[in-house]
Amino acid sequence: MSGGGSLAEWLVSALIVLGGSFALIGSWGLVRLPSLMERLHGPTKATTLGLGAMLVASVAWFHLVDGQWTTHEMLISVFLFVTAPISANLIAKVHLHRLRHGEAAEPVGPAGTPAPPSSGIDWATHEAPHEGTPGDLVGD
Amino acid sequence: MAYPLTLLMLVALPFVAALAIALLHNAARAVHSGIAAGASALGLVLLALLAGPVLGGAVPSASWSWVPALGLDLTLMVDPLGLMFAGLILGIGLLVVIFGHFYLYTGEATGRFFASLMLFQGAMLGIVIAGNVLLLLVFWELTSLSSFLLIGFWQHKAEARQGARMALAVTGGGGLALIGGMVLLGVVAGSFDLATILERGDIVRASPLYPAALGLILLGCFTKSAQFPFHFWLPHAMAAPTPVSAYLHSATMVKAGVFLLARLWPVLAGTELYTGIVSSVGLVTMVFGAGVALFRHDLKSILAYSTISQLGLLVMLLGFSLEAAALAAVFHILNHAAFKAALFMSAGIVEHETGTRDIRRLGGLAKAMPITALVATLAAASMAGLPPLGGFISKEMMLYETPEVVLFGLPWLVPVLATVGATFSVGYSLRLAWHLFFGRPREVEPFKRAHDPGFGMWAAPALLTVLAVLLGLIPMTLAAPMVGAVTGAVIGAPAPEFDLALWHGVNLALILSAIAVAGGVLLLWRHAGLLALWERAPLPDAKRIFTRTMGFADKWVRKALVATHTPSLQNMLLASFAVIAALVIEGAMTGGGVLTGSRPGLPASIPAIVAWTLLIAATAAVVNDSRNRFRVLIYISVIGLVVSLAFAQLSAPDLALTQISVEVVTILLLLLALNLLPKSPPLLSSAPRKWRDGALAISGGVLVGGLAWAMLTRDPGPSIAAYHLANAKSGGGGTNVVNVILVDFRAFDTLGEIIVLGIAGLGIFALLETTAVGEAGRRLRGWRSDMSHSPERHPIMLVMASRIILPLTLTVGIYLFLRGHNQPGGGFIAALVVAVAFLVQYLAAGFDWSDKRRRFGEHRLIAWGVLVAMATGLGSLAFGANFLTSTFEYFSLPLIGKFELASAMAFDTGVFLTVFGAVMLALAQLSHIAQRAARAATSQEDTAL
Amino acid sequence: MTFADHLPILPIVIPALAAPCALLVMRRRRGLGIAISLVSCLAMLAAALALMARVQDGTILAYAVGEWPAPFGIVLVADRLAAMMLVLAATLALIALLHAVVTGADRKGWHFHPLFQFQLMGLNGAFLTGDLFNLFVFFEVLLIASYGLMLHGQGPARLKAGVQYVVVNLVGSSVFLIALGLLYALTGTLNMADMGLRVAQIAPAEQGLLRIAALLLVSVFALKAAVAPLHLWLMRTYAVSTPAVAALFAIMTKVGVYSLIRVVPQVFGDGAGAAAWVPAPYLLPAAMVSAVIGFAGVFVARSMSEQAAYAVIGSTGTLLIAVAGWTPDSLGAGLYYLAHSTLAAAALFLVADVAARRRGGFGDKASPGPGFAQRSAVGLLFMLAAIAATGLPPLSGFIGKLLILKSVAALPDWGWAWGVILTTTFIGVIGFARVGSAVFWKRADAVEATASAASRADIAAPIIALALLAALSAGAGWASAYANAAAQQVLNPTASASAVLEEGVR
Amino acid sequence: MTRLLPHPGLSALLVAMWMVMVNDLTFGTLFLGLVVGIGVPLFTAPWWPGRPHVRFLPATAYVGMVLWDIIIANFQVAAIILFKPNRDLRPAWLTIPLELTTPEAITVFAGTISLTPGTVSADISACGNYLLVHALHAPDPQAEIAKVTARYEARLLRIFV
Amino acid sequence: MTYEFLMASAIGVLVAGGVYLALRARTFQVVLGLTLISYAVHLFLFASGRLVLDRPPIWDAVQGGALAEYTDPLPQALVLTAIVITFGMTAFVVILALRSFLETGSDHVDGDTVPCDSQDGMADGDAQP
Amino acid sequence: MIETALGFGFAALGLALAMNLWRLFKGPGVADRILALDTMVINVIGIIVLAGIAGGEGTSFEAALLLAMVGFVGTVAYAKFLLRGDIIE
Repeated sequence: MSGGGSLAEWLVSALIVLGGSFALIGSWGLVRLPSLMERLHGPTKATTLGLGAMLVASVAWFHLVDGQWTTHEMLISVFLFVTAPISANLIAKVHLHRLRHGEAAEPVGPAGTPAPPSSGIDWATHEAPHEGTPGDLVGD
Repeated sequence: MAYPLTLLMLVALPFVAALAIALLHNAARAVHSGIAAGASALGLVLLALLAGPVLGGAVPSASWSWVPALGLDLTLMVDPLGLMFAGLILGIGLLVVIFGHFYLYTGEATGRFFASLMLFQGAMLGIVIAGNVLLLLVFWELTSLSSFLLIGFWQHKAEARQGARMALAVTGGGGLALIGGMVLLGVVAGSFDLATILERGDIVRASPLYPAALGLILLGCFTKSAQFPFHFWLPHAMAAPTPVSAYLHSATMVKAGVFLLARLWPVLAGTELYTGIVSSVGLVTMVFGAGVALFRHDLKSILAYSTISQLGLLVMLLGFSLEAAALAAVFHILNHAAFKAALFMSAGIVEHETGTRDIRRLGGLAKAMPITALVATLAAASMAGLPPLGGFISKEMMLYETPEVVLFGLPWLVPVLATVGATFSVGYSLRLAWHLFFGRPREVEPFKRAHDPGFGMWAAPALLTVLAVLLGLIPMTLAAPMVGAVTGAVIGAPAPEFDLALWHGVNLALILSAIAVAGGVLLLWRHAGLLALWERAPLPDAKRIFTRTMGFADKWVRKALVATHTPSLQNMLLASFAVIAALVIEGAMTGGGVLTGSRPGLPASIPAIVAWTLLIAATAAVVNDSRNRFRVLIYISVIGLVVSLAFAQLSAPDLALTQISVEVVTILLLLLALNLLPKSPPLLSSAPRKWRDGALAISGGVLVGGLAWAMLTRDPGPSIAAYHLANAKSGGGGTNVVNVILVDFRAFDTLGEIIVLGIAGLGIFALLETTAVGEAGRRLRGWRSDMSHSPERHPIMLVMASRIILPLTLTVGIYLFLRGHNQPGGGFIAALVVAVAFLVQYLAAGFDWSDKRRRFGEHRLIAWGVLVAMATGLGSLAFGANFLTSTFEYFSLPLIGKFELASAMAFDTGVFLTVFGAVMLALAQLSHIAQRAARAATSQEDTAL
Repeated sequence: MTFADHLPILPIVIPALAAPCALLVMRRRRGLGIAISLVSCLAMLAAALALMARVQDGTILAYAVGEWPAPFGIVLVADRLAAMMLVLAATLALIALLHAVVTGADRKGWHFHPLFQFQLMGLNGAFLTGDLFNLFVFFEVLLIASYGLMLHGQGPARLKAGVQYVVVNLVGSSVFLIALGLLYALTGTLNMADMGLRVAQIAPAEQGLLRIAALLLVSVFALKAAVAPLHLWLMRTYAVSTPAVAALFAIMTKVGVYSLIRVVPQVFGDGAGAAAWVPAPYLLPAAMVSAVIGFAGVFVARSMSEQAAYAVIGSTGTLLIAVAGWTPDSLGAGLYYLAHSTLAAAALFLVADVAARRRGGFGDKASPGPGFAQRSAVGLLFMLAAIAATGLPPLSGFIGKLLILKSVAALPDWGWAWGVILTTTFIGVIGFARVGSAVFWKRADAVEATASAASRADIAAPIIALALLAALSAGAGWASAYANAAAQQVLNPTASASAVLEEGVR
Repeated sequence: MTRLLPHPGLSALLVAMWMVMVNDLTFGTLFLGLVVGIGVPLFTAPWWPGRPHVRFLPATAYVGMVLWDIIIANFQVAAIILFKPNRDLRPAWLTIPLELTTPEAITVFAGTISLTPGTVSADISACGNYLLVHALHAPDPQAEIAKVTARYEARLLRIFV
Repeated sequence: MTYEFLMASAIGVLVAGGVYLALRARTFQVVLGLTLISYAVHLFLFASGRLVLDRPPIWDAVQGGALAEYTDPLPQALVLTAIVITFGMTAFVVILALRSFLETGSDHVDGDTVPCDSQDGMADGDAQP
Repeated sequence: MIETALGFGFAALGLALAMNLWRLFKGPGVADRILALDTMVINVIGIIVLAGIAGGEGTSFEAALLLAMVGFVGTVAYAKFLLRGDIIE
């Protein structure tokens, strides 16, 4: 793999390093942050900027090596952008659910347990979405 | 008429008759007995046709090839010996049929009776005129089987069933020994043709295998002929209807052993071994049987033991290896057949008319039933060997020979014991006649009933008795020619000079028999006292021993089998793993070679090492808390992740893709199943078992790991893969060699593979289809989840995302499918991706919602997938090419440009459809029952509230 | 390329087409599905017979699937042995199918016929293929189909047994794959004939691996053939299966035996160094043990189906005693006995079913039950089946055993073999006599005959099976000659190798 | 037209995606892409009942802005993870009142919040009027809420009409 | 640390774990064991083509058709087939385990000994109309 | 130049994976484990991409793409299971 123009090579290297370090930081956050909700923030880095950088690097690199634009890496980021929030959301829901049911294994974080949005109404994890509200999606 | 046809008919007749009777089993008794009698009579006629030439010295024979590879030919031959026995079988058979016709009670299965009887007759005939020892074996075993049916005729009687089983066990078992012996004999003699074997006696006797063969054959003969200690089946065979007993124990079944001894006389007789064994066994049996007979009270039982004794006599005579003794044996066979059959029939008459066979309850019947009395008494006298009857002559001849033989170096042994035996037989014969017909009736009831039967019933015994008498009065005219010829056939040489007569002047034999008669009378006189003695003596009951051994064997074999064979998966797997591990070790030991090869290793990158750590750790975790099932699934998917990474790293992109997509589907499946399984079941295995399994597991791991290591560190030899690489593009029209192999070089494998998946889908469907009903249904209805549930079914973000994800994923699927032939991808992966895409819908929006929108029937998908794949394969036949021959072509359209169409693509479509169908079928079905279960649970909760 | 040249593929194509068609029509038009199934079986039989006629003169048909030359593509090899197995399978299939249809066993769940056809496809494929990995694939096809069939009708007993059956076979498949991996790594080929040639050039340093691979492969076949101590899975599986299915399964163990006979001489023959005749030291003892265990089971069995299942093990053992000799005579005898024992086992299962259907709640338990329709007729059938299974005259078992005894007599430890064969036969006779007299003679007068409305036609299938046994005995001359010829062909791998490897160059 | 293109935006996206994936720019590819882009939405139409109306220009602008925010926020959060000890960390639950009503819009909003590091949208209220967001470090929750609402929700209101 | 060592040891560990779990008494554990074993087996079969980095068997005009230029494609094809088949089998055995648990109420691998309703499975009314 | 960058990248990702593993085992909550798995998948994608760059092979892209999709599905399934027990209802 004979590197092409040195500047581009520099760029690619930088991107790779950036990506790597962000992935690392994400996972580090996963390790050190106090409770699940905080840790949840870590991986979003790894997904977004970390991988994003590496993918860009890859695009650039293949342009460098065999001079053609291999754009398809971007698809991966698209997918991740679509899916990452969902994963996070569901994991958070699991956390809330288990908090509510007092699972010993789910410690409460420094933020405490979330208060209900307003009197008489609870979060969807604990109370089935009401008829006709956006959250009620069965059978539409 | 030509011999072959005659012989064939002779053998075939009884079988045909049996078949006919069986087919007409609903017809009247007369029909059955008529057919049977007709067959026997016709057989006699045929035999008569043969008699002239045979006695004239000819040996009519015919042979048809049956199993050349085995030397088993359908050879039939009639020599004097065969002729005599055939005569007995058919003649007495005829009489027995007539007798049986009147004997059987109304409402009994006469069809079955006469069919079995004819079957038996055929088998016996086969034995005596078989010209090939293997053929003889066939008929030999047939007699055991058919006698099993006859003895067990009265199925409702326990003793009948036991007797039948015992007879089968003993004679059949002996038959097996005989099989061994005969095959050995044939191997030694170099032929299975009887005539040939008879000529090669010297070779046989010289062979080292002679003792083995002799032993096995004798075993066969002795069991059949109820020689001590195999005699015990015979008395119990008396549970059969009397006609059967009359047939089996006078002329046929038990005589088969004697016949075989006589038949093989030239081959086997003459050696120390032979004489020693056979004559001593015969002697013992004779004395023993006679002794026991003295103290029996059941009429038939007395006759049974007398039969044993008489057979002992015959066997002994044949065992002497003396020509004159053989002659005596031949003559006695005739006598015995006559008087024993007569006696059995008389016994049958007595039982029939008085309702009992217990000699202690009867007596003085001479007044009530004079004819029967006359018949039976004369027959008994012949059995006792009183002049002027046939029995006398043959006994004389026997006693005359005894001094010639020296057993165990004791010259007096044989004569003395023989005389003792003779004495006993006189004793029981006289007792039989006396206690039955003379003196005062002991009990009133049977006597009142007693009267002579109709002519039809006493005709047969009467005829036989007449025969027995004439054999004594005019032996030379009646029997001499036959006896001479037969003896010649037995000894395989011209018979010695002989003179059958009542009076040979005063000689040792005469004295001995006089002693015997006197002793017999004495025994009868003193019988009561002796009986008391006898009954006080502790005597083993053969039957109880037999049944006990059977029960014992059954109990313990059963125990052993149950202990080892209770269907326990753990045992099965343990056995399998242990065996396989042992074999691997053995292979390594014997095969030799080195563990580590010369191939240079690839230095591992950091991520590789980390990934490896992940895998090890995850595996350990899986094993460690395999009972926390949810966590285990997470660990499993870590392993899957690492494996796919490994594939991706080690330049196997297709595998990586496959692994990844299979992984997720598997996880979904497991999650669905886990929902209904206990989440964390209690511990089951005991500590020692765990250690044992652990040891086995570790050794297994080491072995397989070692194998992998040994394999990986060696350089590959020339592989057929080179061809695949070279021809992928040119011949297969694709650059992704793996895919080309899958859809072209080895498309046949892929065809099988998709079929496996399809079948799995069907099987799963069939399994789950029935879940709602039956026990499972009840359980599901009673099912309640063991975890708390969030009320929200369809989280909004998930649903919304799934709607955009579906088209995106489908597009990716299409992409992977289309490019599969040239780049990583292909029908299978595409199918899984698309399946996952739809499963996301199910996950997000629920089963009903998504299933309503489903536009494909999984079963049809599977079926059409297989059909498409098959059609692609068969298409090539149309072009005269072999099955699954692929073709591809490059087209170019304006604007669109150059593109390729390959038949492999069509095949891949089939793959796609089947896989997609199967996966959807499995998961949809499973989720569906899960859903039903959940519904059942909730509905129950509602009712509970 | 005339149509006749495609003969070898037909036995696989026919069921592979019939199955999906049956699947498509089954739900709506059951009758049509049954028709498809039957026609396909008949067609299979016809194809198999045609194939047999074709190869009877000793020609070996090699059919390159996809027209890729021999070692590189997959080749089907049709020789006498393969043809014989095909005919056997088709015949058995017809009988089993007939019984299933007559007794309505196929009406419990509508997957019976598709699964049945797929099963046959797997069997035929396994008999025909000349490629080791392809053999694996067809093993899997017939296995997964057999799972489905074995569970057909379901019920707790079947489900429990099913779990064990499936798991054990999955382990077997894994071992198979490991063996395949090793063999490919060593020889670089998958074609049996080619492999047979290449094992000769394996370096001494690799001999250990070669032997291990061979042993693994053989042990897999042994597992399929239910040779002790790898037989534990069989009893319950067969005993609980729907009898029609069990009858078909009679040939499943024979697939293992077949593979053994096919692979060992072809691949691990004289030239195979450390792996030459690899099962030699173990096969005979194992076979004897299985024979003893099998007939001991027959002796103590408590139900007719259990007894039949044990009889299968016993017969396989007997058969392998002959095979273990690896001489043309003994192998020929073994092949003849193989055909016989397959049909005999099927007959046993079918008769057991016929009795069970008539005895209502008593099933086929070896305990006195009520009198029932056609008692003595069914009893006669059972007696004949038992005669066949134990190897008494006049049915073919007797000839088979005589052949084995005679051929084995020439081998070193013939004494043992003889002892085992004769003793086991003896035990078997007693066992069958006991069960038979308990079921068909003894009558529990307490209970009155439960008039089960069993169709009387269901004795047709067993009668056919027994008739075939009689025919096999009558035609023993031809059959044994064919078997011997097949054995000679199998034991002469070079001929087949040349026939295969010179096949169709594209 | 609507029957042929249930989701024109989606179709456009798919075509683009196809071109990107196959990554070459021949007409053949485009043709195939069009086939896919039209075919797939047609096939999947039943699974996406509603037809959200999206204004494309603001949407693209929005995407660009979010990307930029992501990059910036990433660095901020990275700094927090690396240098801020747990005791100084002020995580908080934010309850954000929603003006958006369509599920699509809410989803996009929540997604944006999650994507921009430092905040993760955890749940929606049963009545659908509130969003539960967790902030990694929000000394002043109200300010955070206001910022998020102003910066993203306002724009989304203009995109989904 | 070579890839060969990693691969071999990983296979060994997987087999060990698999065998151990397969010998346990619960269907679920057994299924897990089989899964582990199948991973090992697939890796083993794959390894029979030896380990090669960055030379996927994608034919290209530059390198031509020489085997040395690529990794051995055949084992990959075999493994792919094996994976598919194993997937089918695993799915089946999972459902079977579940089904027998539902039917008998116990997920222990060993049920009772040979039952006598072995005739038609009519013991339960599961007959499909 | 690029090699060193790649080396760093690999090292970083490897380390990240190790950390995920720690979290995976440590828990404490099930949610943590799922999260750890999710992150793991993403890091593995990163490794694959980097490997693609290092090997100069375009073929690793599909694997990464598929992982991205599949990792998501896995996470969702796990979460759904914990929330509802029945992942497809």
